[in-house]
Amino acid sequence: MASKKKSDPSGDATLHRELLHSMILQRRFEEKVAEAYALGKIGGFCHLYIGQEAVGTGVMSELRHDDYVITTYRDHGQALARGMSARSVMAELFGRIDGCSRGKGGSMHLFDRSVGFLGGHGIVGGHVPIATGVAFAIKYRGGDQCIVCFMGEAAVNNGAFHESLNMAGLWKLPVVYVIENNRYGMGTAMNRASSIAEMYKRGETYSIHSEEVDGQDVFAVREAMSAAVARARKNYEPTLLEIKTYRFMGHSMSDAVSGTYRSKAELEEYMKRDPINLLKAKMTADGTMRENLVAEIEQEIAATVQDSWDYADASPEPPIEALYEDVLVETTSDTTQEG
Amino acid sequence: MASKKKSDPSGDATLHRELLHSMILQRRFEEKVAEAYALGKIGGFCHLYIGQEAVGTGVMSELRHDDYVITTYRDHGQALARGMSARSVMAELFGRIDGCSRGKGGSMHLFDRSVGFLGGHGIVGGHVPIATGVAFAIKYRGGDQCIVCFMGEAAVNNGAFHESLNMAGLWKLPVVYVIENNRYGMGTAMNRASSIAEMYKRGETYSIHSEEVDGQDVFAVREAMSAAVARARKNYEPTLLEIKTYRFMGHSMSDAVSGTYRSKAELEEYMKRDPINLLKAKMTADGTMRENLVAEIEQEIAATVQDSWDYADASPEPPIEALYEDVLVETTSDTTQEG
Amino acid sequence: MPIITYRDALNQALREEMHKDDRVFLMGEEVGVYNGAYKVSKGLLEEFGEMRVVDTPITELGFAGVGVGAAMVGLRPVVEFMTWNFALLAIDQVVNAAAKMLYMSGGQFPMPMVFRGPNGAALQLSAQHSQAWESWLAHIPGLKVVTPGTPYDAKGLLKSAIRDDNPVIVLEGEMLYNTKGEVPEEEYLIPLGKAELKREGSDCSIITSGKMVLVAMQAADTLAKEGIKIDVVDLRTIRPMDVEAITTSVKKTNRAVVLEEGWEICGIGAQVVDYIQRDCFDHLDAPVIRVHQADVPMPYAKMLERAAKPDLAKTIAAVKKVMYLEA
Amino acid sequence: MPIITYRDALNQALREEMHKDDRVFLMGEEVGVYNGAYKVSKGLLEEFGEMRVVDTPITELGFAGVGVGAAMVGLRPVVEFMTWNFALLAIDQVVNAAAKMLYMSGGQFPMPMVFRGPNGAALQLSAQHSQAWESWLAHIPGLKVVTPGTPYDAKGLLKSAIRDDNPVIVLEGEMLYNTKGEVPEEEYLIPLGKAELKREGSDCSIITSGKMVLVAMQAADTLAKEGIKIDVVDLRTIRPMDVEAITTSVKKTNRAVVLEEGWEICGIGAQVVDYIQRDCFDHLDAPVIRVHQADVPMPYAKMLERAAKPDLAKTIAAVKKVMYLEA
Ligand SMILES: Cc1ncc(C[n+]2csc(CCOP(=O)(O)OP(=O)(O)O)c2C)c(N)n1
Ligand SMILES: Cc1ncc(C[n+]2csc(CCOP(=O)(O)OP(=O)(O)O)c2C)c(N)n1
Ligand SMILES: [Mg+2]
Ligand SMILES: [Mg+2]
Repeated sequence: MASKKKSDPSGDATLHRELLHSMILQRRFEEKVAEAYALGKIGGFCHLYIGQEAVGTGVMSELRHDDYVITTYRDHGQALARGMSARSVMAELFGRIDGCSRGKGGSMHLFDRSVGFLGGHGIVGGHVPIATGVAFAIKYRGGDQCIVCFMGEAAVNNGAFHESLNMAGLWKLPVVYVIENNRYGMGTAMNRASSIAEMYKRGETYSIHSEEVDGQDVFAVREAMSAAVARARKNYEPTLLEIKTYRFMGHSMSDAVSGTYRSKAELEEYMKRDPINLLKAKMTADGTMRENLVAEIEQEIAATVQDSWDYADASPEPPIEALYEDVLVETTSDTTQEG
Repeated sequence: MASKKKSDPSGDATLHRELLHSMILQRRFEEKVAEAYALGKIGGFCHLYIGQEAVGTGVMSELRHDDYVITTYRDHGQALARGMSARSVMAELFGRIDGCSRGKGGSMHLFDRSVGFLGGHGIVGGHVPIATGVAFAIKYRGGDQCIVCFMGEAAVNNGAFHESLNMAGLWKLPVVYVIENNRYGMGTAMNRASSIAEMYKRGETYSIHSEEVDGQDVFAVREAMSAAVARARKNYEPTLLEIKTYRFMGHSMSDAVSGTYRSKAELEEYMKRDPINLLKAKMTADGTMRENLVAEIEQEIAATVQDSWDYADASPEPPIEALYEDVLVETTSDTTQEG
Repeated sequence: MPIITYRDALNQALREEMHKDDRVFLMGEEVGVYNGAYKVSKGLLEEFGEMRVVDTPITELGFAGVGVGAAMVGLRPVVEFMTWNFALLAIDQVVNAAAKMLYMSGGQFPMPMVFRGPNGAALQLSAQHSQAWESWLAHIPGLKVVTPGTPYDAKGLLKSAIRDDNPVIVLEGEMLYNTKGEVPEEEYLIPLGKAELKREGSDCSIITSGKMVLVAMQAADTLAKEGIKIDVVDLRTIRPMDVEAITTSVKKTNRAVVLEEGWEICGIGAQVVDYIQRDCFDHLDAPVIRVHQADVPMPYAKMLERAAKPDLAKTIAAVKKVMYLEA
Repeated sequence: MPIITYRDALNQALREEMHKDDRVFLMGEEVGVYNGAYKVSKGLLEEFGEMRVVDTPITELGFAGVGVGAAMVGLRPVVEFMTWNFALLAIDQVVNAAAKMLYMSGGQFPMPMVFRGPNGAALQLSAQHSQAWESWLAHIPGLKVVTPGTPYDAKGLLKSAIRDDNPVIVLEGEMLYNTKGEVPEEEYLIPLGKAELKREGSDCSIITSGKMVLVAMQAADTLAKEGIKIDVVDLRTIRPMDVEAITTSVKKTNRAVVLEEGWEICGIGAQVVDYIQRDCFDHLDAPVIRVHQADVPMPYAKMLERAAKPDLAKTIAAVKKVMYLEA
């Protein structure tokens, strides 16, 4: 999704349509994923992004094609928002050869080199140093790209976060750390795991520009991202965004939506600020919502999602020889010249 | 060394004498250590504390016998200040059976259960979670002790620090984290390793009372410690003290005192604020310095230090059977009742 | 005798030991309010309160160290890793602190603590979540390592681990938590360091532990139908290892298969092979054969994962091979 | 041929590869201004500047991950651990990121990077600073692991490691840095995965690598005086291991001693023993004997440390034992 000038009135309608499309695609895709999981077509751990779509969409809408994205196991929505095909993602979830990671990664490990999507990582905090290294490489080469590193708020307590931000602040690296604060790390409410409530303040002690953002409002996300990306491109400056959001589903498929650690009432309260509905309301208010637009988009997406299912279902399982492939490559720097 | 009320004028002279004694003992002891190292009586890594004595002395002077201390590999001075015998420390450095760790630990791993000295640890940052666990145990039992955790300023960048302070702030644990900021981690100046200059500010983002202290002034250290200990005892509150100091020797015995990473001029500048001289001057100014006091103390200490050498030198190497001892204990909770 | 799950057996062990000794406490991610990611600690928060059932932030290095500190001053922590995969982040505390404290301090500071949690692969969790760490942990002097394969063993070994004054690693299995078995109502302990001969046979030994005990027993059942009698040695504790139990079995059967969940290179099986060749050199009728995970990171796709794991078919094939029989 | 130190050989390898390919950079603690804790990187900062010789904070987990990220987008980082003891803090990045990225991504992201530094014990550094991690690292699919024992091997293997598109672990030795040997002026590479027969003999094989190569050569010298001819197999790379070189030697000598620096349980030696018994079952005249560190954390006291370490005397005794000779 291309970045659009916010002040261009004629572009607004197109942009808003794109944003809405991106968010609804994530939602419908994951509803289908839940269906497939129930049928046993998808296995292992599977973490849905439903409720957080404005973050993924807002963030990606400010990136260029040559920027990079890295994230956690909760990666379906972001993969789609970044432009990975629904087919390759669904096929991966089904564990098939046409999956974006050839069926070897699964839900938690979506990768797509062609759009700079550096995975899906399963160790909480583990990808944060990696993001920092990508930013290092950008600066090393004198490029003007940036990398966005998504993480949950629970990862902020982890040592890897701290070590990474220290280096990013010290060396001035073009990285945007995006904390998706959905208030829970699995069954643990944030205030039971973090000694401070305002996580973004941690960034300041690493000399990193840090702020809080409303994650249900895709425009708020875009605005903060736009500034962050500019800082990265112009001065190799890192940014920390604490984006407040909420997950509408359980932590993973085995976790009840509410009950043990959060109440139904709380959930319902947060669901009033469904990011898709907020965007629709905004569009209606500012006149960028055409008649039938939603129906059109929904129809288009329904087809895309069904197609992704059919594609995945038809794709073969990886052949048994694949087991021993991709452990090591045979090449050396003398045989390859990729830079 | 017992804590003394600072407002008690008759006690002042005694207290000041004790402080001075503690600091000079550390200095002379380590000068002897350097001699022994040069003679090959001591092996391995050996990190001197010279220049930082006011921190160890000031901190320990505010502790009770039943409090705990844990520290890094730079532990000789603190061990003595905590009341470990010069004999047992020197014998340990010599690798002898009468050493405080039976000759198995060496310079970096001084331990003495009888005074709650929980080691000497060699992994930068590694003992910080351990300190936090001791504080947890104190609170678990409803005690009113505290634990002091010494570390270098370079450890503050490490993940273990961050994870520990988060738990201490979250759970309210009776621990005093003492950063001895001697401006260098090995050959790396602080500003080349940390993204912020004021390390103590990191503590604030864990809801921990944090402050900066002049580490060459033993009274400033005492004052800050006194308040920190009170917070720990009364409310199980953690404290972070960033104590500014300077090491007058190389990082370890193999490191030149100045040259590569710091200039002779800088070193000389800092040596003007030798903590021992500052204390002497203070005592002269406030009238607690008797005539001949320094000579008396020096003589006493010279004897103690020589005695520690003689004792260590006479102590046997551990017998070969000791190799396989202390790997595991044979006891279980059913056979022991220590609590 | 009551038949209960492996999960409940662990839960009973924790509950009983926490009742018996108030220095024992449990800490880890989601152990309290959530009752444990795999519900092993169900009900314990309610029963023992927040100080003894401690939910931690996602900071394995930090809370493992908190356990070490608490043990240093006489508490008896049970540190739960949600899975052992995440324990890599904490391994410095396990190896450089817990396993060495007694030695470095010249005997002054024992470490009466347990590190426990599920180890090895479950189903389709892919590379980062499907690793078996037996051999790494067994490599380290200063630790004890146990690998219970049944509910009975889980309870008895965990109780002994909690009472032991040394750092004990307990490797459980996500795929085992639902398995059932007889567990007596009266209290019992299983000694650390002793293997159990889980089945007697004279034709071939299968030496194994943990999750693979079930596979070995199935293999023994299947092979029995063909008249092949298997000695199944369940090591139970892999450090210190009961070498005598291994060599006694192999001297009887003259043939051995070593079955383990993890990777081949420097695995537990390699060490077992070494013990066998040292002590049973003149008794062996064939080289020892090992069964283990394929030497690859675990793939997600169902069939690939199946192909990667050691299983019944591979175990039976190994036994036949070591007996020079047609497969 | 010039005779230089192991340290200088490594330095040359780094310098040459950094000249050849500007994607290669070095990062770690004290590698720049300080010229390396052990001076391996002497002069490199001056020559290549701050962007390519990067001093890091003391945050092993963090900077190892920075290396992984840089490798993901095509740079070729050489990550130095001041010692491998500290790498335990970073092991999650080595094992869960570097070793698995290619596999998890279905082949999209190779990891052209090196993790290197001194491994094993030096002198009297005690328990936390004296550990040899060969067997842990060799356990992990997705890594290559090399253990150069001489200056010649150090240069040739490090250069190959840097050019390899996989994550390669280079285990050096603090005690080796000052050792000297011939290193040609013209460029050469040593292939990863191939052992070298460092000495030919017909009576007994010593299979070893890394720091222990020197000990094995001394043992061979000493034994030669008694007329005992030793085949010294230097594995050079321990993952993937050159099994053929091992078995070829043992089939010739019919006797083997496996000599390694680290602990016994699940050590490299256990794996070598397994390869030998599998493939040389009918060729062995005696059980294979292993020489390794005592199964204890490393003590500080000089004599205890000496007793704990594998050495010349223990190696000679093992050879005599495996040959059924009087010691
Ligand atoms: C190091 C590590 N410890 C524990 C886990 C298990 N785990 C997976 S997700 C998760 C909660 C993470 O919460 P948060 O960072 O807030 O992200 P969210 O799931 O809310 O998106 C936990 C504990 C893990 N994957 N890695
Ligand atoms: C995890 C780890 N990494 C590296 C080292 C090597 N090392 C020992 S001391 C030291 C510098 C520490 O500096 P600082 O924390 O400021 O303490 P100081 O030595 O100044 O007292 C380093 C890098 C180590 N011991 N542990
Ligand atoms: Mg969250
Ligand atoms: Mg310092």
